[in-house]
Amino acid sequence: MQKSPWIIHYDGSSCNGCDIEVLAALTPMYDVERFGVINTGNPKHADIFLITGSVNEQNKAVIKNIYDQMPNPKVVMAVGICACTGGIFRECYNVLGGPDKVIPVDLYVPGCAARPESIIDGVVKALELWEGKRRKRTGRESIQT
Amino acid sequence: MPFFTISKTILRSLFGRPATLMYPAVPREYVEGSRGHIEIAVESCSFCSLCQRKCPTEALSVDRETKIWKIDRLRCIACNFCAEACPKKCLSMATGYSPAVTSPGETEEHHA
Amino acid sequence: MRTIIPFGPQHPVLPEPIHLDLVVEDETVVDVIPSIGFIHRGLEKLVEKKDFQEFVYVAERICGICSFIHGMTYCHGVEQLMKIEVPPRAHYLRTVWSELSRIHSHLLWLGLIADAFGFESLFMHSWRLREKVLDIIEATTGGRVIFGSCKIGGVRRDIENGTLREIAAKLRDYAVEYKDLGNVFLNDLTVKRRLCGVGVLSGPDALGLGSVGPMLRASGVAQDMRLLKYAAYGGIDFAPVTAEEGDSYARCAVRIGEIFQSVEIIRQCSEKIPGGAIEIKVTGLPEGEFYARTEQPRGEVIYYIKANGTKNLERLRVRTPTFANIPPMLKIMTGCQLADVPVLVLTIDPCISCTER
Amino acid sequence: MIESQDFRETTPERLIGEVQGMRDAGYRLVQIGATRTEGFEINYSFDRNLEFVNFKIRLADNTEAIPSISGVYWSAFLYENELHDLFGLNIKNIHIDYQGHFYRVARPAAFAEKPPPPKIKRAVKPTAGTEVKET
Amino acid sequence: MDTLTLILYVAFAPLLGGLLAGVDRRITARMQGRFGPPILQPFYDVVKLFNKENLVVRRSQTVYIIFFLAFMVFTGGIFYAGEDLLLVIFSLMLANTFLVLAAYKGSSPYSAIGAERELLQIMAYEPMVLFYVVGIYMASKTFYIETIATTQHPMLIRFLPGIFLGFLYVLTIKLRKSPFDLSTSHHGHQEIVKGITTEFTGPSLGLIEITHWYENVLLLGMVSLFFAPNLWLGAGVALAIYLLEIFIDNACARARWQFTVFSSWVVAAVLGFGNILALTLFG
Ligand code: SF4
Ligand code: SF4
Ligand code: SF4
Ligand code: SF4
Ligand code: SF4
Ligand code: SF4
Ligand code: SF4
Ligand code: SF4
Repeated sequence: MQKSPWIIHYDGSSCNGCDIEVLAALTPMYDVERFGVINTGNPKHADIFLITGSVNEQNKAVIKNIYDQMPNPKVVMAVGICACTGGIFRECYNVLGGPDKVIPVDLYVPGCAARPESIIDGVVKALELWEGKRRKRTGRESIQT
Repeated sequence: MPFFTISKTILRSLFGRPATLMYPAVPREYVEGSRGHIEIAVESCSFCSLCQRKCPTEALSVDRETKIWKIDRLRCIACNFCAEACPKKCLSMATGYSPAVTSPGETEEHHA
Repeated sequence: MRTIIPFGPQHPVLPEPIHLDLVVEDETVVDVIPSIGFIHRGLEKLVEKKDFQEFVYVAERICGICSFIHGMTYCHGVEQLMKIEVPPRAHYLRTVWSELSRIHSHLLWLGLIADAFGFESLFMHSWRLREKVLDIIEATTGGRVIFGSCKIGGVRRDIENGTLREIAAKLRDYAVEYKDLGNVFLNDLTVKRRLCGVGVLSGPDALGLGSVGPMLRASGVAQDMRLLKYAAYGGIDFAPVTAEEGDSYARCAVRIGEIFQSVEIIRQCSEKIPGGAIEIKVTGLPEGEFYARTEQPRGEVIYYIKANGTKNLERLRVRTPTFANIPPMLKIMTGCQLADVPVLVLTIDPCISCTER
Repeated sequence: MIESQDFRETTPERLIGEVQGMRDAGYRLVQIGATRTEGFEINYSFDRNLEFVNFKIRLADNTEAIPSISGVYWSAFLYENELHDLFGLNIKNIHIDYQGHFYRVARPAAFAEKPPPPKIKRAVKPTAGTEVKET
Repeated sequence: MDTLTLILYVAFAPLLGGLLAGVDRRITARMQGRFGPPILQPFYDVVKLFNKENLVVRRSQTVYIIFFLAFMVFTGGIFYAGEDLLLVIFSLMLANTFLVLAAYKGSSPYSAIGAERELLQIMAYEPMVLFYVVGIYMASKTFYIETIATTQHPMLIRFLPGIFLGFLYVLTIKLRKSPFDLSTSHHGHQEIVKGITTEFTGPSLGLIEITHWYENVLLLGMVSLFFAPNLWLGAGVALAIYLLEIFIDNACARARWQFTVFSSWVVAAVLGFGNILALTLFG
């Protein structure tokens, strides 16, 4: 099992609600660092791309760019209703929808705002997906941890 | 002392118990009334589609003919508006969120 | 050496995507060029698709930090247009929730600014304390960030008087910890070195550049929209918290002062709250135009509501505090040190999602 | 209680003079915003110690030139760029003019479009998937 | 101190360094009121990194990183083999230079600023490190670590209290601890993301991590040298110092580079030079 998920968090057109919950998941009450999570802020160091909020004209390129900069294997996690489907803003003229309009999304975490518990569950699930992708990529069991 | 003013707090934390809730090893107990997900007692639903019309995100769809009530969990913002609108009071807000899924997938259907 | 450093839109813990091109000479910032639009959703236009009652849910999601105050301001505006007399109990409940928002928002900000000057443990402890406020919020509204407890004509949930007094007592206990935390922010030498004299904005400048909220009050201008006596603020005893220096330290001090002020306001509410209904039935449709102004944690927010007697409003415009605070931010950033950029960006307590809507 | 709302009418020609007057009287620029009506309305709001004043300009359409007030209130450039990008208003001489790149939006000047007639009832439609409706 | 310790160092320093890093993260978390990651987390991280793709901007980057590691192992090796202290100091500096070079090759503004700041940090701590060498020499009359460590003489720290304190001050910089975590820190920080390490991915980043473990063990060895010939006491004190550094890390805001450089120089001048002056006059 992957034990060291490093996360990059990008906030699309969200309301902040999910972002602060993502941050809250890092803080003492929830402390996702228990699972080895580090919020790196640097796509080149990241394993999990965590997106909150929907995609619009302007951040489309940013999301694509971050995704491309991340080395394989990588998992994309859409957190919150906005990132899953566009949510309550789906009908806004400037909202294209969830990030799955631009990049492949591996995991959808619902909630408005997504609770830190949901985010933790999501991260745990993302780890399994990551491990699967790694196996596929290297075709071998992990160098033993 | 103007240096290390935080010492008391961090030393107390170091030797005390961490504030971490240890989820998921310890399951979370949600307070009563916490808005998590919508549940339906479909046997009392009259398929009047009022909930569908009220839902601000169009997460619900109700089909009177086939008697199917559907919800897309990835659209629901847990606002409780549908439950307030339902004349039959068969919708209710339960605690705890719906789980993460790996594909946008299908809506959840409830048949009468 | 002249370099252009992109700051954002994606940046660790910078909670939101604003993009600044910093033109840097060695470590000094000589120019700042902002560009926005990363979160623009165009939600003001959504009033054309959602009816005015349903729109409360959208208004709440303009921003997840002062979510409640957004919802309340929207309701306040529509109620004024429709001449709805909201029951006094609802007004008091709205006041309590507004102040709870303020406490959690300021604690959030304290954490972020601590992170901006590299004080990780202070960040963690601020957010640890914030969680306790969120617990109160969840117990009373059902949501941690999106309260969803306001509606046109009143509120959707009641808090019992006994519970309210318990909340006030709890907050009084927490205030002891807020004091410890405040002591670190206001007295620690390594912190003061990062805040004092950084980003000075004089009172007249602050007014001239249109800044609002703690940014304005930290420059010695005692302006606070709560003095307009919306919700129950008419019956509450309070005075705006101000500071004179106009630097980052002053802005920090103002926000810390406001946490204690909010605790006090909630105490007053718990004692003064009248009984009675919490909502009244809404009939009719809104018509006319109205500017609703309220005080968010970040400052004055404006809702311009124009209605033409149909179910859908004709126009909704939201001018959020961060939008008003961007020009002063650009001003204080020119000539600063690269290391001070995050501190300065954070001293306006930026919230981009409502800025761009 | 209802907050006092002071609405005054003005014209593009008189605008700069009025705004300068407010600045001299110590008012703070609160906001500039526009509304799509039959034509367009632009509101300039000011505040001095909670005393709220609002100037309104009415325009027949959005090609009419309006002078920028960013020479009087520097901070107005943000609002004016916003008006240009979202409403397509023609504001002259903004001192920092983004030339339409302040907001990059899917549909330029979307706010200048007339609102569609209100829908009576929403059509029943399947909600599966993340399909984004073309609006 | 001989080839045996050399081999022990090369084999076990990364284990010890990684373990220290793990304990560090756990204690830090506890100070912050959190539960914290597993003690073995740093190893998980590195293993993970070696499982990732290596995206490089320029190939020379990786070469520089390998040099960085090689020189660090060499430096630690000659230190623990009891060789010349002067050589240790200069090859340590050389190793760090490779990291800076690698970061400059990264060609992103963050890594360039990070590299620049790393140089400022080197500038800040170097005077004190030189005083350290001079002080140790004056107290023990030799540059040979083996001789320093094994000959019976009064404990060095009795002659070098100033140098000891000064060295602790710059140790905060070397261990990349707040308030002096300017060029990079364990967490990416707001000013420059991950600073000097921004442009490295996967295996290269893993190598940097391992190099830091070697370096930390070396630094703690340098601390324990103050307690020669009682090296066990020295090792104990070195660990205690490491805990103290964790505490400082959690109790300070990050300083600006100006403060870092000037305060280190003042400390070097007062404590370092003062101590040497005293030794010269009364020694
Ligand atoms: S899902 Fe809800 S809380 Fe999250 S960003 Fe969207 S509107 Fe905000
Ligand atoms: S409003 Fe209630 S009764 Fe009507 S369709 Fe919905 S769930 Fe069924
Ligand atoms: S809770 Fe709100 S969003 Fe969810 S189905 Fe009901 S009305 Fe729709
Ligand atoms: S509201 Fe009550 S009676 Fe009506 S359907 Fe629901 S459970 Fe049955
Ligand atoms: S899906 Fe259908 S069968 Fe299953 S519980 Fe719902 S209504 Fe009953
Ligand atoms: S100012 Fe910020 S916190 Fe407040 S409502 Fe707006 S976005 Fe939210
Ligand atoms: S500035 Fe906007 S995004 Fe930020 S908190 Fe305020 S409303 Fe929310
Ligand atoms: S120092 Fe702060 S901003 Fe930087 S990674 Fe850590 S938590 Fe994030």
